[in-house]
Amino acid sequence: MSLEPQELIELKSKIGRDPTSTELQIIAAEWSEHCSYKSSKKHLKMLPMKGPLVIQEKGYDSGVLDVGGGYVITAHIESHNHPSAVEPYGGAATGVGGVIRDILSTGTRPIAILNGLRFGNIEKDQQARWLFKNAVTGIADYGNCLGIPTIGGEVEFDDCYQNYALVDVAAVGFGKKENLIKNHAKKGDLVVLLGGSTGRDGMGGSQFASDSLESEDRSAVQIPDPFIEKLIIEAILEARNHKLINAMKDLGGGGLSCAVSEIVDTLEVGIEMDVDMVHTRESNMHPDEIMISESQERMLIITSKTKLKKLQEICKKFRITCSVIGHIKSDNQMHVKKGKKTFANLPTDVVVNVTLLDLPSKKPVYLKTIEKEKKLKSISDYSKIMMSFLGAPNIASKIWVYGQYDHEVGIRTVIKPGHDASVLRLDNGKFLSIKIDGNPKQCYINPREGAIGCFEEACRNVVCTGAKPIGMLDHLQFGNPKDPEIFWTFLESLKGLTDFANYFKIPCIGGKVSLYNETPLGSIKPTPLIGVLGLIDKKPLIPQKITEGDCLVIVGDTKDEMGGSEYFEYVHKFVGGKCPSVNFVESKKNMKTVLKVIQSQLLKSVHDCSKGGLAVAISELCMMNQIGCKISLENVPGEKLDIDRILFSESHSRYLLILDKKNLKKLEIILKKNKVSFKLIGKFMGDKIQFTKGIKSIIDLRVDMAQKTWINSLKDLVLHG
Amino acid sequence: MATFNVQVIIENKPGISDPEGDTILNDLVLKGTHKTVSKIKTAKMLKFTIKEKDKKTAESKIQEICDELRIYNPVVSKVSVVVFDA
Amino acid sequence: MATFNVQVIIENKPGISDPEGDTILNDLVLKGTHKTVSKIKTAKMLKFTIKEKDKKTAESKIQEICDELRIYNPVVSKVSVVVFDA
Amino acid sequence: MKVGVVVFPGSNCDRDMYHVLTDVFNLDTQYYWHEKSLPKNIDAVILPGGFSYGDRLRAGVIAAHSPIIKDIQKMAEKGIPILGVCNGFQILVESGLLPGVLLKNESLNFMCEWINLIVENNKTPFTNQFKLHEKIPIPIANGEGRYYVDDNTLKQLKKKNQIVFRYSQVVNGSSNRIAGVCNPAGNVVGMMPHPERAVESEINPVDNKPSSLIFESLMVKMGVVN
Ligand SMILES: Nc1ncnc2c1ncn2[C@@H]1O[C@H](COP(=O)(O)OP(=O)(O)O)[C@@H](O)[C@H]1O
Ligand SMILES: [Mg+2]
Repeated sequence: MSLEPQELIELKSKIGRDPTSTELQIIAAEWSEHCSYKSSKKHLKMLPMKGPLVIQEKGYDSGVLDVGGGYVITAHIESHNHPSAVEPYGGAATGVGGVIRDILSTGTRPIAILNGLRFGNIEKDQQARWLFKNAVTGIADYGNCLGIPTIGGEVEFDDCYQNYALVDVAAVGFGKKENLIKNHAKKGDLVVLLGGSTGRDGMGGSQFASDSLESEDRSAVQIPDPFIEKLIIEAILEARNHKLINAMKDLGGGGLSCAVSEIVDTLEVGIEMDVDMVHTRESNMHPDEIMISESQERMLIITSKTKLKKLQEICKKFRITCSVIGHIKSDNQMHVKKGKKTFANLPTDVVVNVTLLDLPSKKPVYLKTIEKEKKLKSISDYSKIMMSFLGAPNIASKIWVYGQYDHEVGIRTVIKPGHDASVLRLDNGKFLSIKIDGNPKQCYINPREGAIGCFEEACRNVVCTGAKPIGMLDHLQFGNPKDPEIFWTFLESLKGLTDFANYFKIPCIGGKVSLYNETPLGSIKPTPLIGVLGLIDKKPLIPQKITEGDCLVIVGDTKDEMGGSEYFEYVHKFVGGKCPSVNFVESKKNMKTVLKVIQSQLLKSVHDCSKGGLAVAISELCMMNQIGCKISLENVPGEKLDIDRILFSESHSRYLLILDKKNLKKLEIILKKNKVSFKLIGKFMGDKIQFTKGIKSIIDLRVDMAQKTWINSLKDLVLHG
Repeated sequence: MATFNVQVIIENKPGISDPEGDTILNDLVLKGTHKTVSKIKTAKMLKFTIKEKDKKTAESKIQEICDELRIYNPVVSKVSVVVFDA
Repeated sequence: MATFNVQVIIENKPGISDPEGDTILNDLVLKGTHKTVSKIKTAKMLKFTIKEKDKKTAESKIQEICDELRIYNPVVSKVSVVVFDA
Repeated sequence: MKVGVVVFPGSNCDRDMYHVLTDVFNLDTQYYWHEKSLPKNIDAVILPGGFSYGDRLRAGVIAAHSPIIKDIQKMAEKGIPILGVCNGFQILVESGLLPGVLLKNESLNFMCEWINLIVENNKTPFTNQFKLHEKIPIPIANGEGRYYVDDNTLKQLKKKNQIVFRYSQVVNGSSNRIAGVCNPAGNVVGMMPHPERAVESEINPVDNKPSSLIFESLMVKMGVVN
């Protein structure tokens, strides 16, 4: 752990003396990129954070939305990339644990987990397979043990993540508004550390997350203990019910240093704490180590003296340790002692306020030519291509993943993983729909349009269930920000997201920035990940079984936008071409109209059209429902395009509507009235997926064969190479 | 060529916590009548049957397998290999 | 009183299948270049630290713990106990 | 009628079970922490799913040593209906109240999916409303759900009609596709699948009626309904 030379000078001038070693450690942790957001903070302010449903309280680590009837939803997203890249099982598991504690710290019960996973090429690379397999097991073992359903997510493989892993976890909490912790503290209140013991594992993790992986600081690995996390959840919720918690914060990156300084600064008080009171795992830990250890499964609670006994009783019941490590003072100082001896005594505002950077940015050179297309080999047999495409790791069903996650515990999961967004029922009679999406292939080609695309895709998924988007979570993952070209891609993505959020009035309720994601091959592609939460007031659209004779209508135009498409990259090994872009006006119109037709109950189901294009989206419907479909490509609305473009373009704002034939007329009336571009393009029947253009057959596949490949290919790859 | 039994023990490196061992100790053993136990560590064991020309080759082969195939993750675990005559 | 390290190995009884061992063998080891391995069996190991007056007592105490507390499930597993001086 | 839901450290389907018993079936339900004792006048006891003690050492084994198990043993002898679901089943097995053992699934993975059960014994307090061989669509969610008994015990189980549920197809490698068993008296039943996840149509993608019969059977047995 170290400070940059100029940061050390700054620190000295702020406190007017040389810092002690403990002070240096505390500052290095808190001023690290991971904790301080020093490179990104200035710019993140551009995202709209307010909205009619957003509840803003001081000291919350997760976003809070009022969903009516006296209830709130909380949500947050985090990543655990560096640890997962060296220890995928423990790294991914503790990633789940970390974000769960963010949810818990507001006083709400965690009710759902989502995960976004990225690895190298699992077809070629055994290391990528190993990372993937163990990260999934890590998430499964942790979430399943907690009894919090992992209800959705996404998985993607790309060469840019070679020997690396992105493991993003989002979590949702639910509770009564009146039970939210209103963080407050007054002089004499007690500061209690609760949960797992503090050890040397995970030393310097936040620094580690901000360094590139080359140094491979392997001591920064944390061992997951989901059992103790489960007990912490129950103990804290019971303490909440007894109103024993004045203020609360989870321990994450930077350990005690960050948790203590941040909470005390937010509450505008001071603290005096004694490291000897911290329950440690190993003897002889130095105060520096205790202050920066990132041992998992710990929470910090501020309580009143009179409430301590009851809090201790609750901890005892759940067999977890709690230690009073200090008390609140009114002097705005962070005073760290060991017994009588002072090891650090810093003004809290110095600790938490790093000088924000305004890093230079420059448009990357590669972007000048990337949208130019090269001549591709022509395809003679689309059926054959389609069959192997359905088994491509990025297209294949992710059932091998979500089948290992308990996605039903808590008995809220109305729409289970395997469709578009997942839907939970809430105690106020409403429903919450949620999905996370990313697309580094498109973000690489056009960081702005790519990021907007992820946002729109997540919205689309939520809309498919009948939900109106009410909040967004963003997770911005990039390489080294000191490289102006990388920083430019960061800014472009952020601006795109901001524009979309403003236009659609979807507030950003939380997010995270992860920088310095570097692999032996260089920086990762820009990988923003967007989570969208949607609310359904009445009834979600639960996909009904598609049967013989049902109609398939597409809403939205298909355009010549093949850049970053799975087809270009997987089939033609070509990175480039025009990135799909979202037309805001059209996007809004389509969203609103689809929600309207869902409400009028004309549809059996709606599926969004995204990765792999129309060809994949329709095949998914067929395979999930085990029914064939006849599609006339000449009817697909949009520009006049070659066959491969109609099949595989990943243009946004497109929805596939499935309905009983008897509702077709009524549907067409609504769609026409709302002036959206749409067309009846197919009919479900038989047992074959058949794409035709005019009288020419383009693709002809047996559903059962296609399904076998699609369902099993990921599992086979992982288990048998 | 001879057949050997090889025991591979995979355990957490020193200093890395072992929540499972702690739970077995605190919630099972110490709750009973046996208070003389002070620590429990868990480990995983794999017993290989292998045909090689001698003990030494058997040992180095197994070590190779463990490293190459990532039977354990050296970041958190260590492995020890003991060869027995079958 | 002396301190002893006791290794407890819990493994399947003969005849009980071991899918994990089979999977490591077939999907990992035999897929690679190491064809001399013919069998892999998995087991679980617990390392106890115990204070008793002598080796024999340590061993019988641990055996008792294993039986009484069902450290292993006798329906499918057997246990072996080895005592080392600490 | 009073039903107890036993909560162990790490239980995580306790609240789901409680919700179903109270909100769906209107039963007088109470949680019992594993260190407490059960009242004499209780009419039925349910051990819910979850990961008691984090499934450490072996699913269910540590919880099987909880103080409350002694009470449960007494109730079992008295013929009071006792149901263990998932981890609850594992605990009943590890505490010797039910025969057999639950091993890691053959896939070696945790499995969360909907499967079909077949009712093999409709004489227990939890199955008396089923037709014999009736099919129940229901979800499983477990890592150690492979039921194992040796051939002799299996013969015994068949003879004494102790196999309560079977999977309609091979799911995890269980002996004889067994998904649930009972004690010889029939009042203690353990099952791996989760009926509490299948009784409300809102979250049941198939058909919620059959799973409800598990709870309705109990109510009939207790004379709450007929
Ligand atoms: N890592 C994962 N964890 C849980 N569910 C997943 C995961 N990856 C994909 N899924 C589920 O599989 C389905 C398809 O995912 P995806 O292909 O990302 O959908 P879409 O293309 O609609 O965004 C969704 O229901 C999603 O939640
Ligand atoms: Mg979708």
